Amino acid sequence: MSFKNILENFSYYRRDAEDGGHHDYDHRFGMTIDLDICTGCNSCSTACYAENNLAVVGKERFEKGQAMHWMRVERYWDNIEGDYAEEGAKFLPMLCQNCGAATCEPVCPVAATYHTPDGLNAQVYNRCIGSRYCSNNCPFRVRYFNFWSYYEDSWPEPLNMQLNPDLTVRDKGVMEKCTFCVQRIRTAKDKAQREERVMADGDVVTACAQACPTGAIVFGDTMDPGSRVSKLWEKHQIHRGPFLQKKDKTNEEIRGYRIFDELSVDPSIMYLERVRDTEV
Amino acid sequence: MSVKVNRRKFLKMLGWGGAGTALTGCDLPTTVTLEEGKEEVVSYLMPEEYAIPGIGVWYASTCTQCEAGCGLHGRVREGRVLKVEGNPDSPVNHGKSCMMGQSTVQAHYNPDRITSPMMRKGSTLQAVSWDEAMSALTSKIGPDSGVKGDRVGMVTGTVSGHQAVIIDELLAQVGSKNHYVHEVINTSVWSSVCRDMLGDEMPKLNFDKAGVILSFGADFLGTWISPVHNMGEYAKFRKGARGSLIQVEPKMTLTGGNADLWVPAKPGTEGALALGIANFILERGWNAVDVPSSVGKSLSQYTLTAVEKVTGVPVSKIKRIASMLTERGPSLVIAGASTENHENGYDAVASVMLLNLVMGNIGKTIEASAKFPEKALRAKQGNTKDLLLLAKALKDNKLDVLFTYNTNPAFTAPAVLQVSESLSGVGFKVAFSMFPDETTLQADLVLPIHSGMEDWGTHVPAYQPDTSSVLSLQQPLMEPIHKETRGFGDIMLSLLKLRNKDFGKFADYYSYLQTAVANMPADVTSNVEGASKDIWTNMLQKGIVKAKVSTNDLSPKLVDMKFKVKQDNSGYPMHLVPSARLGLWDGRHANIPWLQEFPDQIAKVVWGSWAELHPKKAAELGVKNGDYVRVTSASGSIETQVYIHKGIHPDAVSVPLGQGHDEFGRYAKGRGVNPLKILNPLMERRTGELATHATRVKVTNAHRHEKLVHLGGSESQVGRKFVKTISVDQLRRTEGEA
Amino acid sequence: MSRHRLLAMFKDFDDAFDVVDKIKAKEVSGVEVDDINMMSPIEHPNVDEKLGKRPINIAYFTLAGAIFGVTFGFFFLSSAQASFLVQPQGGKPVVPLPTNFVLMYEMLIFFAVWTTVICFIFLSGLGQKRGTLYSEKLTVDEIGIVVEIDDSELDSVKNFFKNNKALEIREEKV
Amino acid sequence: MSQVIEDKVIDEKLEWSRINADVIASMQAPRKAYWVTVFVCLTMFLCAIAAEIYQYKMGLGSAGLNNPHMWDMYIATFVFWIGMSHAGTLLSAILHIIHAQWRKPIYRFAEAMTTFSLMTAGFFPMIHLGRVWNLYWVLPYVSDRGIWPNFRSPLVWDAFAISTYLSSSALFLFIGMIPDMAILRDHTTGWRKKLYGILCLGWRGDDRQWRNFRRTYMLLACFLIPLAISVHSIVSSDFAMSIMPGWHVTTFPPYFVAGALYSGCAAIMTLFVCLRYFFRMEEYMTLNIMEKTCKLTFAIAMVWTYLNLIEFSSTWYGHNIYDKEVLIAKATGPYAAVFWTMIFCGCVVPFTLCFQKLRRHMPSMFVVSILLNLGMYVERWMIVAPTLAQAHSPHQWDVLWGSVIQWAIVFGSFGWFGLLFLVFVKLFPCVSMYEVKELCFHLKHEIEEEEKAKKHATTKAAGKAEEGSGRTAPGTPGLEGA
Repeated sequence: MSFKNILENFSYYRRDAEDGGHHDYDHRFGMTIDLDICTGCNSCSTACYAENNLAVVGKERFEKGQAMHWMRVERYWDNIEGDYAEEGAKFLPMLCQNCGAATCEPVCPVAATYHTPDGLNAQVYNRCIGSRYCSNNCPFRVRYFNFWSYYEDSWPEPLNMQLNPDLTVRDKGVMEKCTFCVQRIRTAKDKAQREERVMADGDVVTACAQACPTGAIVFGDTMDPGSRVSKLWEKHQIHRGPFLQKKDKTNEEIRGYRIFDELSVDPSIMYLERVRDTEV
Repeated sequence: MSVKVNRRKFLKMLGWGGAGTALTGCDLPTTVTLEEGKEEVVSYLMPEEYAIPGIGVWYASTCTQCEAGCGLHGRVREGRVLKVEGNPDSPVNHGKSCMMGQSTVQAHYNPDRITSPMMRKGSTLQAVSWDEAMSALTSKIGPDSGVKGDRVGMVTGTVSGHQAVIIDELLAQVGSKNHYVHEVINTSVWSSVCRDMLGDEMPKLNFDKAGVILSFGADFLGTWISPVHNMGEYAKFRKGARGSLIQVEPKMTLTGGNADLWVPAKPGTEGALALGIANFILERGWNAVDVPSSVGKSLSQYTLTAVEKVTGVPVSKIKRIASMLTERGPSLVIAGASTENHENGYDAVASVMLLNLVMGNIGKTIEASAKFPEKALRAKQGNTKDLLLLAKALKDNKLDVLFTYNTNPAFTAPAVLQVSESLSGVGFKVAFSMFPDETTLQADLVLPIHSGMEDWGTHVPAYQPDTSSVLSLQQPLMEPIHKETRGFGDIMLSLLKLRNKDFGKFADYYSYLQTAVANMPADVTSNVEGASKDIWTNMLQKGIVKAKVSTNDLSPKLVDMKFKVKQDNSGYPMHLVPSARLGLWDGRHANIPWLQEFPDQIAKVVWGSWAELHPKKAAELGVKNGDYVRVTSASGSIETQVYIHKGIHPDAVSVPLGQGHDEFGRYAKGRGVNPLKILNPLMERRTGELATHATRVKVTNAHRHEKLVHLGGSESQVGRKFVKTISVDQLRRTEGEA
Repeated sequence: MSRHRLLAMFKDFDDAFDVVDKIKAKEVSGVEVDDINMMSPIEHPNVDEKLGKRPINIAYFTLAGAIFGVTFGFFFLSSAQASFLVQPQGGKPVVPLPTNFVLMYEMLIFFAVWTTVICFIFLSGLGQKRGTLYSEKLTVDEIGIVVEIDDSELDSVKNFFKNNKALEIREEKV
Repeated sequence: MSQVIEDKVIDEKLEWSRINADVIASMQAPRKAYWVTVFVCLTMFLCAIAAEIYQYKMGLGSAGLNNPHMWDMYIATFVFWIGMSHAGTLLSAILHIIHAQWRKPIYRFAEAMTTFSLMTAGFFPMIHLGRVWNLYWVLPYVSDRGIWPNFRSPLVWDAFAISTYLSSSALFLFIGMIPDMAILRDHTTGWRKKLYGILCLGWRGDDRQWRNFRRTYMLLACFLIPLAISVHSIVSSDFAMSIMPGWHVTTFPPYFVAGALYSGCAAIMTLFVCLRYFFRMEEYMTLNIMEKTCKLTFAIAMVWTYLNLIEFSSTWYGHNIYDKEVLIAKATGPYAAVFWTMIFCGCVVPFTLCFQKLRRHMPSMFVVSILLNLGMYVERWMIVAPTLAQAHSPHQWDVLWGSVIQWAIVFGSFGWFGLLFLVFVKLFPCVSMYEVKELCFHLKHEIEEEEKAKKHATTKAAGKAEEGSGRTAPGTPGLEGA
């Protein structure tokens, strides 16, 4: 709270996303999900439950729409001409996109959700007062609110022994969402620090990416040009930045896309379009 | 920059409070004793001595959730196993895992596990001490109990490795041959066809080498043979040249959901379709291997039009499939549940296999498997034939003593077989069980066994996906959580000791295993990878041993095919499809809250049963999503909600397996319905399997509505670009062949 | 020498104003228009014309309050933000002026209003005891005129009021 | 504006002493209906308390909220009450500045309404919080951890705006009451005398006090108008600042302000009828005043309707498919019935105000005003719910009708408001006595003028001039403006 600070750095404090934003990122973790080889088998979702202490809410609350699946596999039927779904179903693993210009962040009255230098869109449970504005402002609807004290009946003895001590069990009134397994990132960072090296690609694997039987999910640091993710982003011409992206003429139709890119939220997850053999 | 904010600054500000996610999982205090602001940070963050966050250690083991025998790594922290992940060294799952594998922990920590031995006193089961239990056991089946021969029976799920060995040993001691190996989700028809036509009952399938896969109801991504392995292969198959998948089945399975072309053939006519395709291929002379004229002749009756009439699959489509098989080859044609489990299932699968022979896939996409050298350790695969035999034996009162382990016939047997009723006729029923399921609660003596993460064991996957054969070790990941549970092996050993002194020298199953593994034949032990270490240590570390074995090529036999579709004249117009799904499986996982909460992959329904209907049929019945319908067969009826979608044949109604438990703990009990209960006792003619998909039913509107509890508001993307589908040629244009 | 304070009550404004005019016209000695303090149940619109302009200074304080509010607002907000750097969110700058303007605006009004009210209480001499001379009729419909005079003029002034239809006269020693 | 009336705003021959007497009497002996209402409100309020306790214990799931519907009726009700608060202060201030004399008999309870509906509205952001006990984290206090609220968040703006608005309008109300407090001090006995003695801050009514009083009142009025407008604009930005279809609308601030005035006027009409009946105020709250209020309401209703049309058409012709979907869904989807209710109550019902017969028939005015209020409540809900029900992600589409708990708390808020208001009118004069006196005085004056002066036109001009200067140069009053 010193004037000196403001006067000296004012111009710096006025930087927004267009001119690089305020953060000097250490990492910007991102993901690629290939919808062509995603089979919609739910393994990612299960792994997420196991890793992140997600509550099982039971039938009644599920019916109310109060389930807590950070990683949900959406299934769509559409444009089915004819009597049968001949092209099969459309599966979409949907999780928090950890947007670079996240719409949930500016609206939180208490700054409980903020952007970390790792490029994560972090949710600070202890700071959250549960105004739920963030969720209302999330076009992906991937933020989940603790409408009840789920822990009371989600882990009857001895199920609670399975809870991951690396992160908290949330009580009622708190917003929560996918964190890109921040606890794993933290562990990997500390490991790297102890071994006095920089984090390498593959040091961090989120629970979902680890479990995915087809390897449809690739996780990594989009700032590290060597990582698998950034190679894929490069190949598919998806770049960081909150602005709608044009692909170059040479290869306009390449598969990569980010959902709701037109909303300029800079999602950290690139999806690869699903492919179907139309000749069949 | 002077005002650069980093995690430390932020933590200083928010402190432990703010650390909600920002700090979760910092694994050593060293990470927070920092250069700047050390004091504050430490004062906030340095926890008490006892609370220093620990480090997870990973141990290798084997998944027991289904028969595939995937290798696992279990993360153990502070003596608790927290999470399991696939074992990268295992050739079965290459470090991956499915939802059931992940849920092992919830089976292990399940609140409804049986925690002490129970004995039937009067009509009720009462907790007793192990001594009491064992003495009862001794008196009933000990050497001087007089129990001998075939009046002792043992019913288990698929068993392999040394558990199979000691089971055999015990039955041998008693002099009984009654080992019923029962699985509802099985591939026994497929296996017998493979045995007869290829000379290898579990041939190795190279999905990745195939250019096009034609699957007749084989849900290889979900429930067929070795799902996790298949999914890995499937990924390879999709990448690179990107093969195409054609799925023929009455009800869309997970595999069907991923197919490029999903073809609903009239239930029970898949064989005709296969032969029709074969015939067309022969006519066009597209066949890769010559076919004896006799075969050709018998095929010639399956003209396109005739086949269309029978199967309801339009000629154009049949032609396209045929040409795909030719152009996109090498192809792979497989058959699964909805094709096998009919009265003429064998013929159907044989017809399918014929396609493989005709297209010359043998040796390309279908190869001989690497059998595990030591026969005794190989998997005894479960089937439903044994269920029928068991039912008969029970009815005729042929059994005095019955052991049940790792299976639940009282739940899976159709009601008409009256298994649970006639069980009471058995003098002494011993259940090795973790959970109070239907069968267990009928036993006279219940022996609580260790969970898959507390017990020792070895597993030889029935399906050997590699050129070298694998033996996978199941080792405890933690101390037993309940004092009163014991390992299955240990109990069996103590039973063996009663009759065979040779086993006296083994203190417990662990020591038995150690010796047994060490004494395995040379062709196993000599080929251990990492030869520096002895085989046992190697197994403990890697979780597996691979045995290089020489495989002889398959010997395809072309026999001439006949496939008759049974004409139905009963009053039951519809086909019941008791579909299995990755998750609840055959119902053995219904007590795992996670698996109840995860939606079915296709219908997305949770925590209950439903009946899938085609929109047309629904319109006829005048039902909409959530309405109740009554599904009635000759042997009973069930009532459940409908889910309507275009992934099912109009003549079929599909009710998933898994629900409808009368017992089995808080999460499963009294939830949904069990389609197996209303099956007619029809047999597959050649193999004697239970024809689970042959039952005809009629569906009526029950005029009752409830909100269908399922995931997802709109079923359509309403023009959003969530999942965009492009054509293969666009893919090739943009990304090239590989 | 000691002084007296007089309160004369009148039926309505007209009578009261006549008296005021007369005093202006120096018909009675010892009383100046400026000493007159007029009490009434409502405020007569022309009272200023009669009694002459008298100062009202509230507006200045209000202005001061407003200016303080807006400047304080700006520095408070931006310095708070500048010291809480995790705040830059959704790609927004640390000190986002447009949003701060909104809050500055609110603060402007907040401080302005409060200063106004507080100053009103002081400037209008509320809560200060100025003599016990008061009649409850003042809050019904009668008008009161209070003057302060030397004892010497006491009687003459009283008479003056009496003659100009004062309904009642109260007096007290200062 | 009061030239074209056939009956007077108020009978100027009213004895001032009677004015005092009547008002004081009203505070002591209301009709039985008053007590009935008090009882009803109390019970509603208690139900809400019970519901809130349960919700506090169980979590917000008990309100039936779910993933897409993170907000529901709580926020709608919040906006409704904020809106309600606008008529009082805003009207009173505006009318004061333009010297509309007829405001005088009714502005007191209007302002009271403002204050109390604000106090009601204030509850809802708290009730809807997941962790109420950490509410204070929204306030910008200096914390040892250097944490601040997020000044970007419209919710924080709300906190600022509402506290400013609440305190300011409360002060406005209080300042306006000081002279009446003095009257009450002089003419009541017992505890009331003591109470008012303190509250009137020793008001004596000497010219110095009056002078400063007038200036202060004017200044406050000048501040309150922009404040009131800003407050509702800020509330609207709770929605307008988001990216949700149907919320992200540029015309929201004026739309909300108009809606606010609308519902406020409707509420004034309701209370007007009630008070007039409860306290036998026929002589003060005259039909003439009612008519004026009605006309005002009608005007605002039309403005609101117009803004609706703007919003719809801009959405319709805009290229944002999401907005369009939401709009269409509103009119045709599951919420259609509610939506059309809103259109009917908000755009059609006000036309009844065109008929003098109705305007002067209290019971029907009561009904009409209730309908208008209903319409405005529904409007707020139609802003919140449909958007959440059908936002960007179709997978999360869902229709929600609030749970019992939610309804109980919403109804209870009306009880709470009613309670506060009824207690207020029992304790304080709901009609401003000194200003009614002024009103009579001015009317009388006016009439005399008209009688004696035949150079009517010139005085009028002069009056206008004076009025015009009245704002800039205080001291020259604008009574002719009446």
